Amino acid sequence: MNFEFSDEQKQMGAEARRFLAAKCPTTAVRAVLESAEPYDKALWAGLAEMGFLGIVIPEAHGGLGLGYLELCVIAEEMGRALAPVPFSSSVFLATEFLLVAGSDAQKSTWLPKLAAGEVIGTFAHAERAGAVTPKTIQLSASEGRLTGAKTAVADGEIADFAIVSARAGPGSDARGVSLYLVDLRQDAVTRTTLQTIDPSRGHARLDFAGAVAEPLGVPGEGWSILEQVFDRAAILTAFEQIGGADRALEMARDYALERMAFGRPIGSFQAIKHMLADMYVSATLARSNGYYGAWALSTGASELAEAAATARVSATQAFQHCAKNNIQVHGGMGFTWAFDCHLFYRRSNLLALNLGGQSQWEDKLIARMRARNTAAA
Amino acid sequence: MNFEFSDEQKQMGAEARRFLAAKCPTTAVRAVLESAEPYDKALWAGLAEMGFLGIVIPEAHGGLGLGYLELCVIAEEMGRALAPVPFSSSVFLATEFLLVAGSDAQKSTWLPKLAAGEVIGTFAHAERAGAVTPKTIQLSASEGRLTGAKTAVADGEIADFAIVSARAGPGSDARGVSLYLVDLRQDAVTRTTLQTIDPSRGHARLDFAGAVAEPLGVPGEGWSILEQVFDRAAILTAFEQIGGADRALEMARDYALERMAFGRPIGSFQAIKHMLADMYVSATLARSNGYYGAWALSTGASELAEAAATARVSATQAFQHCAKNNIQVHGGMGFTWAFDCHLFYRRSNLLALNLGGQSQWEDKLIARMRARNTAAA
Amino acid sequence: MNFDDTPAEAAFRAEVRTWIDANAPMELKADLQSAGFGSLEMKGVDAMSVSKAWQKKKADAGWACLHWPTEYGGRGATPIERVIWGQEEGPFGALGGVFIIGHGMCGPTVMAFASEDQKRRYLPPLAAGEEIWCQLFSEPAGGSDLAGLRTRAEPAPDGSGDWIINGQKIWTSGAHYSDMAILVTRTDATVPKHKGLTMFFLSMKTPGIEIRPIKQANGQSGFNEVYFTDVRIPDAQRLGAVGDGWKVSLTTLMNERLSIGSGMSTGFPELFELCSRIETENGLAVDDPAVRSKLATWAVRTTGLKYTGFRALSALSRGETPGPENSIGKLVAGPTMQEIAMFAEDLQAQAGIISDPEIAAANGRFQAMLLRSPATRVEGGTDEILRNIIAERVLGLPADIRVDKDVPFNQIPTSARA
Amino acid sequence: MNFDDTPAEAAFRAEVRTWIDANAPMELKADLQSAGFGSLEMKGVDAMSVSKAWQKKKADAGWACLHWPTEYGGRGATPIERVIWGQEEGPFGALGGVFIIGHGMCGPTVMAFASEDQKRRYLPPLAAGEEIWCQLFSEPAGGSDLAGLRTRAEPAPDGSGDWIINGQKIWTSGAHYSDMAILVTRTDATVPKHKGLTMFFLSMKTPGIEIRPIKQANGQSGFNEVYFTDVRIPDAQRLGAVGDGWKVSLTTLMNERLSIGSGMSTGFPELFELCSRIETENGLAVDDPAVRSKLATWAVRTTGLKYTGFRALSALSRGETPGPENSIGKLVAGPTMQEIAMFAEDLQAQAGIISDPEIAAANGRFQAMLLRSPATRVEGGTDEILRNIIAERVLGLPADIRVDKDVPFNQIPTSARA
Repeated sequence: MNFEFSDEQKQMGAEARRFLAAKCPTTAVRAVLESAEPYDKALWAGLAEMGFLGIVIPEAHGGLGLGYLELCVIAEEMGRALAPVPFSSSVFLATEFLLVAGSDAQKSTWLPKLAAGEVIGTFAHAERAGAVTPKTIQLSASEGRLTGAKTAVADGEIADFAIVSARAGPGSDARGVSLYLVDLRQDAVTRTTLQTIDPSRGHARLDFAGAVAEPLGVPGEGWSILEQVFDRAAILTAFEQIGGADRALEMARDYALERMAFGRPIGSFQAIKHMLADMYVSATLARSNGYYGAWALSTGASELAEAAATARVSATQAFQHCAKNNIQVHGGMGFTWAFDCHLFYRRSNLLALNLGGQSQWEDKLIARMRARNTAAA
Repeated sequence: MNFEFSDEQKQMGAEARRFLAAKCPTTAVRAVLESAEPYDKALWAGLAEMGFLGIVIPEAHGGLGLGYLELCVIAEEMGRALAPVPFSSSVFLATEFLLVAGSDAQKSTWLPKLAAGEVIGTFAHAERAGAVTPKTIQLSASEGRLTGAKTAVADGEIADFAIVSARAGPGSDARGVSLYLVDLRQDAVTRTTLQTIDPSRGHARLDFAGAVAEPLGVPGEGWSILEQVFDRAAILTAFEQIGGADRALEMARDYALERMAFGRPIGSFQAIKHMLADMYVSATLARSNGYYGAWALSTGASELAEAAATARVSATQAFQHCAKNNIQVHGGMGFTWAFDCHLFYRRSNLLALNLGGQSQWEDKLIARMRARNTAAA
Repeated sequence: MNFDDTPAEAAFRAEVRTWIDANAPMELKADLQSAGFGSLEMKGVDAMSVSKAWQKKKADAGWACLHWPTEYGGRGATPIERVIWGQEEGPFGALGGVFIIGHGMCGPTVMAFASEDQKRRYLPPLAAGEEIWCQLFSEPAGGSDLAGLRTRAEPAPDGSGDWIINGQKIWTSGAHYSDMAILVTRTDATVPKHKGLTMFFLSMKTPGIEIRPIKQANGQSGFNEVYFTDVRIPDAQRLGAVGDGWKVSLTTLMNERLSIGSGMSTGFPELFELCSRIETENGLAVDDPAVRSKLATWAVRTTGLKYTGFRALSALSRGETPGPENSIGKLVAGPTMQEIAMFAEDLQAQAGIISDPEIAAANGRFQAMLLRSPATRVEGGTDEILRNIIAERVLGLPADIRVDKDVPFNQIPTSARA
Repeated sequence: MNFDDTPAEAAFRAEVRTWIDANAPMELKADLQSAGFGSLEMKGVDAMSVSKAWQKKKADAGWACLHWPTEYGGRGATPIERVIWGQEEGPFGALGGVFIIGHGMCGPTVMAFASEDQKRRYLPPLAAGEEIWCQLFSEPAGGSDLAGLRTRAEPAPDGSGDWIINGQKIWTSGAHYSDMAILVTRTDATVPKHKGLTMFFLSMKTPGIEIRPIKQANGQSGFNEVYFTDVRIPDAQRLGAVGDGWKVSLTTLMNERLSIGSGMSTGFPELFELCSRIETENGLAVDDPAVRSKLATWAVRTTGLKYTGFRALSALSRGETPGPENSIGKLVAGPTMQEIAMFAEDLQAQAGIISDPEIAAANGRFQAMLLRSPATRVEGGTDEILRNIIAERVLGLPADIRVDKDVPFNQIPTSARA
């Protein structure tokens, strides 16, 4: 039994933590939150230099050629630091789409630049409020050109290219959905910055007016590819959430030890102690479930889809729980702009939605358990 | 605004409480729980004498001819006392079925005897584990005779007659369900006592082997009639639950004041204080929602169906919550047979199921809200 | 059991309705009805001036501070009449937001402790909205522990009998637009904390007062910090005896706006409306069993609060004092609102992050609710303090163990490291 | 990151498996696998005698109390070897139920505090299941407050040095079938409560001991009350110094059965199985979105506990001490089991009340779970005590305020009315 990261992997995490402590204090997060700056360019360059943008990209394509366990460890640190950079868009999504479904040419073109941080990639998917289902994909693809709009695109303001889900023919089912790789630096693409619940991460609406696009993966298999990539991204995001949950718990614990009321630390009141104990429980379960996801992702186990939903549901619950109650432990001060609590609260709610909501993942988890049990029977 | 019981109604409740305190201490509940005795006959006779078995039965049929508000007040006291008698079967169900759908002859035959406590009536409905839906009703009716079985029939061991849901023809939809009134004192009916989670209330399986039966209400309208009666019974049962919840909360509060640990009453620890505060919240919301149900039932308002589901969902939550945490406040002693906590826990879980589970009522509540909103739009 | 007015109530309601129909600023009604969380925004008008205008109109016609005596600007109305007024005023009640603290907390305190001359001078303009009051209570070091305040009031060295104030207050609603304030200070740090406090009232224009708005986590600024540097207050503006400030404060706190019957919002009707329009993977959200189960839980909490309010109203209508059941309001509504906001976001999925009211579903109401709801669970008593209050005052459980009881204030530990 | 054994672990596992396959009572396997809540019932066999037979067989072959030194009847095995044994023993481990207290708590205490002669006399038969031990700790007046015990040990008046015991214990598992016991008593009531305690061991056949079974709320009787009337214990059977009983008790409590990796049951797999067979109004339960949402919540708690256990096992495998994360086990599993039981009943609707295993769905498992689960949330530490432990020992928060600290035991209030 060796259900733990290796010493080397832990060391890599410690290194990332030191780096982020220096380059990404919460003042750096606030700098993006409070300005029109869409991301922290210096931090992004630093991450590229550390090699963190190409951890799983093969060395032949300019990456480190390491595994997903290493990426999980880094993801946790990014989450802990609330890093205001397009890491999840470029690394969890764009890179994974290319690795899962990209042609050799596409890989050769984009992976080295992604690894070097020279380009930023993202995924453009939702078109309206509500669960994104095959029938809601209405952006149309015709003769290599895309027409329509995508909303809530992470890093849509700054991405150089995007993977875009589109419908190539009539109908409304999953088989009609294909994926396209689109260079966003063309006139037929209009970007509109969106105001969101977490301005420390930029989002935009993208309008495509006959934008040139090339297919990614087999046409008609778009939905199946994106489900695969979402599963992988869900595990990586779970580590981001685990990092955030842990930090929110620590903040709350530290404040409870320091803040005095009625002549004693508020952390000596059972109401606060038990709230923190419950946060610890959530964070611990999320971490353990995350490890299960990391194992499945790193080994390509057949349990991957189920493990992804497990990690996702648990991590979303934990980060939302810890971030919410971190404010509560801080009382009125926790609701000031000056305190950092709201940064975690905002991020926890952003990450709860960016790959589809908790309800959808709950449903997926049980559907997948059911499929496994049926197969086993 | 007069959203409160009248002084006369409250006085009737106080009278019932005094009566039950004298005639139905928890030792009386235990006497039924621990023996083969299916109910407390002396208490039942006493209730009949007080007139409580015929509160809403018209005076012409031997009842008190009072309203549902009076019955709600009495139901609360019955719940508080955990009265081990067939009150809900006879009064909330059998009587209501007769009032809603009985012929004049049926009313004349049975209502006076119900009011006097000379007969016990009940409703036989479920045939198997799982939500009772029209298609699960398979007991067949043919030429005035019933063949099949019903399970979990409250007071099935002692009831003199039952209203029985049955299917008169082929098919599996609601329109094929009709109701029958069956005298259970015939050879074609076999009763088998069932072991349940709350032996202080008797339940049985009833097997019908061509039992003679007469229709109740219009054939084919059985499902619609029973939904109406369930709504009425849900409100009355909600008051039983409210009474039980209040008593469980009081027990927990009293124990928390009295029990010492670490040199002080356990009720001075925030963990216990806040648990009790949350129980108070549940009980208060349930009472207020119950009042809404009582108003709707007593006025026959168009909101009755929605109010019934509201009262039911809230009261089930409150009684289960209070009974469960009453044990927790009592600690190890709360889990002994000798302490009364388990009596309330058992009853709370019995009442949560006897008219269908919480999930079903939640679904009904929103379906009914939706229907109202659609109608209003 | 019914929801009907008594004949007297019905007559009063008719009178109110007639006057409001004839006098209320109907042109603002639509904007007031859709006002969001924590801010009153109306296109093309200044919220403060229309608020003051409406209050003045009410006062001139005898409809301001209904339950106050007429000689101080009120109407001498019964509690139930005041509730009926509130029901009929409806959305226009939002125009009273800036006066709530003054009418609900400062006014009653002045009424109880000021001299007759002072009452006749200050209460009528307070009722008429001509002078706005705020309360200077909370401090950085004392959140839930209100009595742990440190702002000092010391006798002026010139022997005038005046007091000199130094210190800092926080979470003061409306300090920046207030004319007057009540202020609780520490006049003796050598006695236990509840015993060394003294209350004053003062003009917010007094030299030495500095007001700084607090930016909240959701970006709004409804509260302020207020700093005092050698602020001088005449002894005549003392409310109650020296050292009696805690008792006077309790008068203020117990006079919090009678929220009975108004019902705290949980956001449920708005969520239900959203669910009637948005789709999940199982079709329309309101028809999705998973959604229904959650909706039902919140529905019964919402109706439970509503009918709890009706029970309290009924007590008022009978001339009785409502029971303690109203203490559950914010404790239920606050967390429910937060749960509802999170679930509404969940239903919107990826696009749920968009907070721009022009684009987001339901005009961004749920995103605003998400960002505002943590404050609801803290302001005016945290969830934890409210549970303590229910446990102690309603259920009769013992108070928390008090390590600072009987300890001179200046010897109470102020740091965990001390 | 993998779930594989190291080569040494794999070799050990193979050895264990071979021995178990050749020696375990295979005829009991099916009954053991379906054993329910809180009772070990096997048709046609006496649970105690098969338990003792299996334990003796294990001891004879060197498989009893693996981590104990060989000279006391153990094997000197590593912690991870002990876990591997447990995994391979599987359902037969249930036969060890009656020995858990003795092996897990009494044995280590005897090992730490008894004389060498006593250890050689008592530990081997304890390991071999020839003598069963129980622990006499809890008392009616001290539940969560374990140190508040009142059973007195006084020097015998005859000057023999013996001790005379009077008082009452409660919640003693297996007192009625135990041969020996460890007992904590109060030898000095004039000092603070943790300081006046003394530990002994004794034969349960000692005159003056009376055992009464406690009937539990679910009708079972796994616990006892034990009364002491002038029970005499030689001073040689004292464990640790006079007045050191609390320290000795902590040794016992910290040696609670290493539950790591075994995982506490939440009832989730059984619920999932039920949902694959039972119908709601929306079809098969497992396909009902409302059911799925609830299942998902419990699923991730269940897997979370499982993988938390795996993390601890990995630490053991590396020769490290597992971290504090295992303290969450019962706190998560207990309430989850209760929620699951209630929901399983809800799915069964009206027929969910039937508890007869011959008739009820899933052999009445959920009805038994419903009635048993409240105990899980209390026994061995209430949910509230567990939260305190996590808050204090894991998160480093301060202990509760202790009003009885430094107070002589006989002056601690024993009644709220005092």
